Amino acid sequence: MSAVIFFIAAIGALTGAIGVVALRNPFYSVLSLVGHLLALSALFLLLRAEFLAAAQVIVYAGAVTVLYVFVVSYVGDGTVPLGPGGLRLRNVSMLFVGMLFVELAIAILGSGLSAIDGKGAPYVPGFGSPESIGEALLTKFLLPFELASLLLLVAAVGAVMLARRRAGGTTLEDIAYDESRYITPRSLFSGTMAEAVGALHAPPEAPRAPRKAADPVPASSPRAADDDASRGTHNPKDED
Amino acid sequence: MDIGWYLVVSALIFCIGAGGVLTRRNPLVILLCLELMLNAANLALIAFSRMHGNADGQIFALIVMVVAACEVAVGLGLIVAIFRRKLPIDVDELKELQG
Amino acid sequence: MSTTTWGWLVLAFPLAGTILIGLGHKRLGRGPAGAIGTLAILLAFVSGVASLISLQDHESEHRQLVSSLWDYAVTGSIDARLAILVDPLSVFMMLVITGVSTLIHLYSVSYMKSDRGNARYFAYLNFFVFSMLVLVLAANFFLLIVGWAFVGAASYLLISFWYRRETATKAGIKAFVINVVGDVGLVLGTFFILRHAGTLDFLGTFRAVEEGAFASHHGALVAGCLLLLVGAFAKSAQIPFHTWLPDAMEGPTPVSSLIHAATMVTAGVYLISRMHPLFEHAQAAADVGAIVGCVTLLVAGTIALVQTDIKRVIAYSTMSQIGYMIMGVSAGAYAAGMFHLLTHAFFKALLFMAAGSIIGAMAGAQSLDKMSGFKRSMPFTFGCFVVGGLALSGVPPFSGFFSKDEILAFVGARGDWYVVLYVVGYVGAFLTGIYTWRMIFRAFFNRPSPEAVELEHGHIAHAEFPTNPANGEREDTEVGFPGPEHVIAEREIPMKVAMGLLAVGATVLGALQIPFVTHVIETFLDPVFEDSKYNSVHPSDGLIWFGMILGTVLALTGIAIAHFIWVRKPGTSAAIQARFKAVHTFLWHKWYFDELIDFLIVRPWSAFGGWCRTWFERVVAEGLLVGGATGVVKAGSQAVRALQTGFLRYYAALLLLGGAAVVLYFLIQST
Amino acid sequence: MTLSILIWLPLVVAVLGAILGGKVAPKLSLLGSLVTLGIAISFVVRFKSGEEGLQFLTDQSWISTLGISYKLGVDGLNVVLLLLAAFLFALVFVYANLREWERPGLFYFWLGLAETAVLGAFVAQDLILFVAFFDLMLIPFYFLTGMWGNGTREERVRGTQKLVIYTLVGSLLMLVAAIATGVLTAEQHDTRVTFAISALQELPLSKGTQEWIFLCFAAAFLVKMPAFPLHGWLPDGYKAMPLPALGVFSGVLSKVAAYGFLRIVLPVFPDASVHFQELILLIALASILYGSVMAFSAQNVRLVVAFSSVAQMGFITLGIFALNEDGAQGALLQMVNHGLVTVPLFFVVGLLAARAGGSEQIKDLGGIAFRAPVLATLFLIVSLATLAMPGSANFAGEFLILLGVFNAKAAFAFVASIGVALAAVYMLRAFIKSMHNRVSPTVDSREITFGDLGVLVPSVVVILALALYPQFGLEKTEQTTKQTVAQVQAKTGQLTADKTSEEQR
Repeated sequence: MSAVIFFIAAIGALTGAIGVVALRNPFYSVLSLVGHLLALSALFLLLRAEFLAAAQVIVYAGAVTVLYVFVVSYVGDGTVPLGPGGLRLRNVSMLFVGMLFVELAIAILGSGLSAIDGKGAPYVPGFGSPESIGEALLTKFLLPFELASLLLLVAAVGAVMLARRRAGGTTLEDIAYDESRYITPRSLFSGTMAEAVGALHAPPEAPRAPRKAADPVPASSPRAADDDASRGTHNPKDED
Repeated sequence: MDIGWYLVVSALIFCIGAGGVLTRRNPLVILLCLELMLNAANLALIAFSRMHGNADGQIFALIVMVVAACEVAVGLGLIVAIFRRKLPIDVDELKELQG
Repeated sequence: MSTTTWGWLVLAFPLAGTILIGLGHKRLGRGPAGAIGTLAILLAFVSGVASLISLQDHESEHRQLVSSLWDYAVTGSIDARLAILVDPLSVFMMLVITGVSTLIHLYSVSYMKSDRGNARYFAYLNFFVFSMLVLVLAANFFLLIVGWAFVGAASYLLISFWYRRETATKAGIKAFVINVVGDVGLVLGTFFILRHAGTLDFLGTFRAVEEGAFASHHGALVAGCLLLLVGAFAKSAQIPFHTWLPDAMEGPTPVSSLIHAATMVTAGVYLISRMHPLFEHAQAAADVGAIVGCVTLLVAGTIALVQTDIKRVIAYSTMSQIGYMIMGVSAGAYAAGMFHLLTHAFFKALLFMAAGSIIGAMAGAQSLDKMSGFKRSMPFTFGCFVVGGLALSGVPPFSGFFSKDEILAFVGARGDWYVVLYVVGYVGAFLTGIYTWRMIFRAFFNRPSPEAVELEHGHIAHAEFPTNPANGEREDTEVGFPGPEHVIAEREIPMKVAMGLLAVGATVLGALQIPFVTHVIETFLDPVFEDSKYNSVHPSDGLIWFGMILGTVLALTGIAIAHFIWVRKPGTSAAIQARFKAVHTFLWHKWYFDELIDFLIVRPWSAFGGWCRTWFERVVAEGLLVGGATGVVKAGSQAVRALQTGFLRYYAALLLLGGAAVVLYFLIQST
Repeated sequence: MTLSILIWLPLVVAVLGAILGGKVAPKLSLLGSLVTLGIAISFVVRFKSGEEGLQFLTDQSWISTLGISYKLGVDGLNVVLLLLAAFLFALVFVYANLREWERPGLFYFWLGLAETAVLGAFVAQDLILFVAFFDLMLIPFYFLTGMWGNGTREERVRGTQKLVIYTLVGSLLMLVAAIATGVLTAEQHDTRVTFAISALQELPLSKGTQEWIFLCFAAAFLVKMPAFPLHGWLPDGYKAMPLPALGVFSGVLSKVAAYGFLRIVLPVFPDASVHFQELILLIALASILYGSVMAFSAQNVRLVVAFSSVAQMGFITLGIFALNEDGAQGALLQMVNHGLVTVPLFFVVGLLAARAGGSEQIKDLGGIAFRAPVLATLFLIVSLATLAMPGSANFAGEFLILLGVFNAKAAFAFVASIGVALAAVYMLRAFIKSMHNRVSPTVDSREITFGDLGVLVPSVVVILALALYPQFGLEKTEQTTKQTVAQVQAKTGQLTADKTSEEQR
């Protein structure tokens, strides 16, 4: 019986996985992932990981995929035509992935892990149950548990920071371009001996480069501003 | 069923996920493929946990799920930010960090 | 107070004067700086006299007193203490230095009164006296070298005192560098001596030499003494280290008078006398000293015959006279050498001061070609110049006569090949008469020059605008030039007093040591030189009489010839010049020593410097080595940069590949 | 009070300054450096001159599995250098306070880090710890030069790049050599791996091993000094560095390299030191001559001073590799002296440039002395000290160095003495061309300000004080120097004994 369930679930999981990779439309990919996750949770159940199976269904197949769906519907369904692309990896990566699988298979089947041929350790009632997991989390793995919660918090804050709307506009170009944030302006004599020794008597004709805080750059050259910024802070050519 | 079967399935899923990461150019789909790879790892962890009759592997898998959730949150945040800035949703176009 | 305390006080006064004037240079007006400076040296002179008196209280064999303040550098194999040695020789030098210095300070009070750098001048001058006293009072080689270099630095500062003149700064650096070469010689010589004597202390070294420390290292002693001679030659302007002295005349005239005539340049003579126990054991080195001194006196005398800059003529005469001294002390005539040092200090200082007075009357011009007929308008200066000239050319009964003849008599008494030196010495004496009186006749006789005429009418000539006498360049009148006013001895009491006292000294000092009559200096210095092996050398009575008569005759002949050429038949000199054009050119160019040194040393080094800067630095140091190292790093980073394509999936592939490789490694390991 | 407080205090202050920001950082850092100077003085006062071995020892296991310890200590070799470093850093902080800097918090942070690294390198008694501090020294200067440097962007980048890459290559060689020393010592003597210098000293390596390790160390130190022909980074690097950084770099960092020879190379690799003595002496000699020649033909005042440093470091190396007490004593004294003169010299260069419209070219200078007599006097004193005028402590140092070399290899002393004469040429040339002669049209001569006097006067006072009493340094260093050279001298003694016996045969 378990063998049958295993095969059904395994095939379901694999199909789902292939669907995720192969389907053109990201929306369908997400749906396929849901199927994959459900099948996977069945496998978890077979492995007596009841709590995890439940968590998988609720957290993953439920919450996370919903997030995906939101983003997909926000970003678009991927029908936007892609450019020519930079890398021709398809065939190579197929080959590579195949080789990886062979290697893993050898590792699993040929490595002489003695117990993998068996059904595993005898079943102890309560194994994988919420109680045992909870006890382990709050005793033996307290520190990782706390750290994981901290990580979640950081990720949540980070996601909000990333996706929030910037003040004053919706896109980068709309933000007032502030030169001083990227390039440190130097006055005529700054950075020279004159400054090092005579800053107290800075020559009056030395024009201090203007530090205009909000000086919108013409909309026609948003990328140019970007480029300037990158040149000011990092331009590999200068180091040649 | 023997634990070995589970591991083989896990390896297969992992390879499929890896293949997806390597071939797809939509960052959203790449994130999905990463999910696949993480889940493959989870499956292996749980299988080993079953094999040894030790629940530690399950804890490990749980933590991986937490990490995956974080990754989704940040990754999707990035995608939204990219979209906001009207940049192409294509990892091959986003290559400004080249040497 | 003990003798050494007086010795320390001699040092302390000039130093205090320097610091006081230096720190207060802004607040002190022109008067006070000069007063403080003169007073400080006068006090030092008084202390010197006091130490002389207290030294006489000691018995003659205990007249070498050492006093140490603190350990200066006592480590490893050196034992340098801050110590002074007070003995008759150093007291003698001390008195000459402070005595002449006092008078020259006094002279300077007037001479420099319109110079804006007045306070700086007196600070430097006091520093010089301090340095010179350190030199003569030093009780060990280390402190000697310190004093040696200090006087060099003071000399540099004073030569380039008028620092807006490029000629002055060039002369200054030249003098300093040649003196540093001398310092280096001294240092290396010290090493040779220290290695076997085991101490830097003079008395200890002499004791070690007597005890035979160099018995089996005679070569080291000779080498050491030769290197000491390099120091002595550089400081005393002996060939081939003499080229700085004529150029040093760029300094103010009192400076030439004090440093480049009376005191500093005689340091070499002092050094050889002080080191006589070493030189007497290193006969070869002593002979080198005698020969070089002899050559110098002749060469300098010939050059002085044709130069037209009045100060330079006196400078060459100084070289020549120091040649006598060096020759004398190298040959063993210590007391005579020191005696000549004393008399020379007086008459040469006097000559320079008189020259300064004429230069004042000439509104700064120094060329003999322009001077003439000052006899009537400047009687005092003329008188002083004549006294100095008579003493210099060795006419009895002036002081120079006795001291020069004593040296030559001693050298003659050494016999052997020293006779050559003796003969050359008298040739030099003959030349001295000619060139000295050439100066006097040209400057004071004949038809008065416009300046002299103006002076007769009661005005000192002033140039339209001040110029640098060396190259005729217009002066930068802000600072660093001799000042707008000109002074002559006839109108300045301090100058008159100083010159008058020196003139008296130049006349009567010979009385200290008249053959067969007095032996003041010899007796006084005897405790220092009693161990000399030349004490047994005594010129015979006949030699002494012969020398005195010959000297008188040669000097008078020289004067007569000069009179004939420049007064009786004024055209003669031009005729001789035309006749012996090659000789004149050769002497005019000072035997081409400057050109030779330039060609042999200066040019190669600057060419080497240029080559290093333009080629080696660029190609090897920066190009090959730095370029190589940074090039490798850059090439490496260039290669690694190619890996950073910016394609996310490419990175992912590399990541997976790496992971797979790790797995593969473990797979292979496990089988 | 332990040494740890001394070396980490500047960093703590620097971090505080960086956090508190621009208004507080300058004053705080200055205060911190003064306190550090006070602590350093307290160490020097408490230091017992005649005693053997390390004092104020701190010895804790740091990475026990690798045998690396956190071992600090003071003895004759570093006690005076410690004081020198603290003093010069205090001077530099005073100087930096008189100027305004962009992003002051960061600027003072890097300077503070540099001080910690330098002090750490001086007191480290563990090879790896020394290497760590030695490499840490470089990091602040990368930023200081890159961000606050002089000249155009290209010049700054070029200078920084040369400085960092070139000296880093040397440092890496040293790291390799240091690890090899520890590991191979353990291997050859069959003991546990240790990097404590005192322990390594007791367990000499075989001669062949010593030799290549010696070369690696020598390369690192000679680049840092820098010595001919490894000085290629110097002109661009020095020109690009801002003055405070330049002051400490030339004044202190180069001394760490020379100190490394005395602390590590001579005691730990005595055979190799004897074997390569003549090679290093030749390099030192070449540095002296080349540095001098470059200094008197350089057209830029800063480079005159820079190349004079090359020559001076040549003298120091010469003294160290005389391999006798005189030479080593002289070298140590000269390290202090050179540090004391080079910092004020570079400040004077800055002051001159400020009066010549920012130009450091010799041809743009001239005639400043009249309106700035105090500046001229101070410059003159420092110049005379630099050219080792007798009466200065520099002369005492050079005298000892030359005497040491003279007793070891007389010919080298003779050639080296040419450098003494050349020093007079280049220093006086720089002095005259800037202070004397006619006033250059671009020069605005004005007197030194009171603030700047606060930098120059203390250094000149210390120079004068040391000139009067160099024994102050010599007596502190004597005991340890004697020990350090004793082991090497034993080898030299063997060699000469062999030679004489050969000759006798």
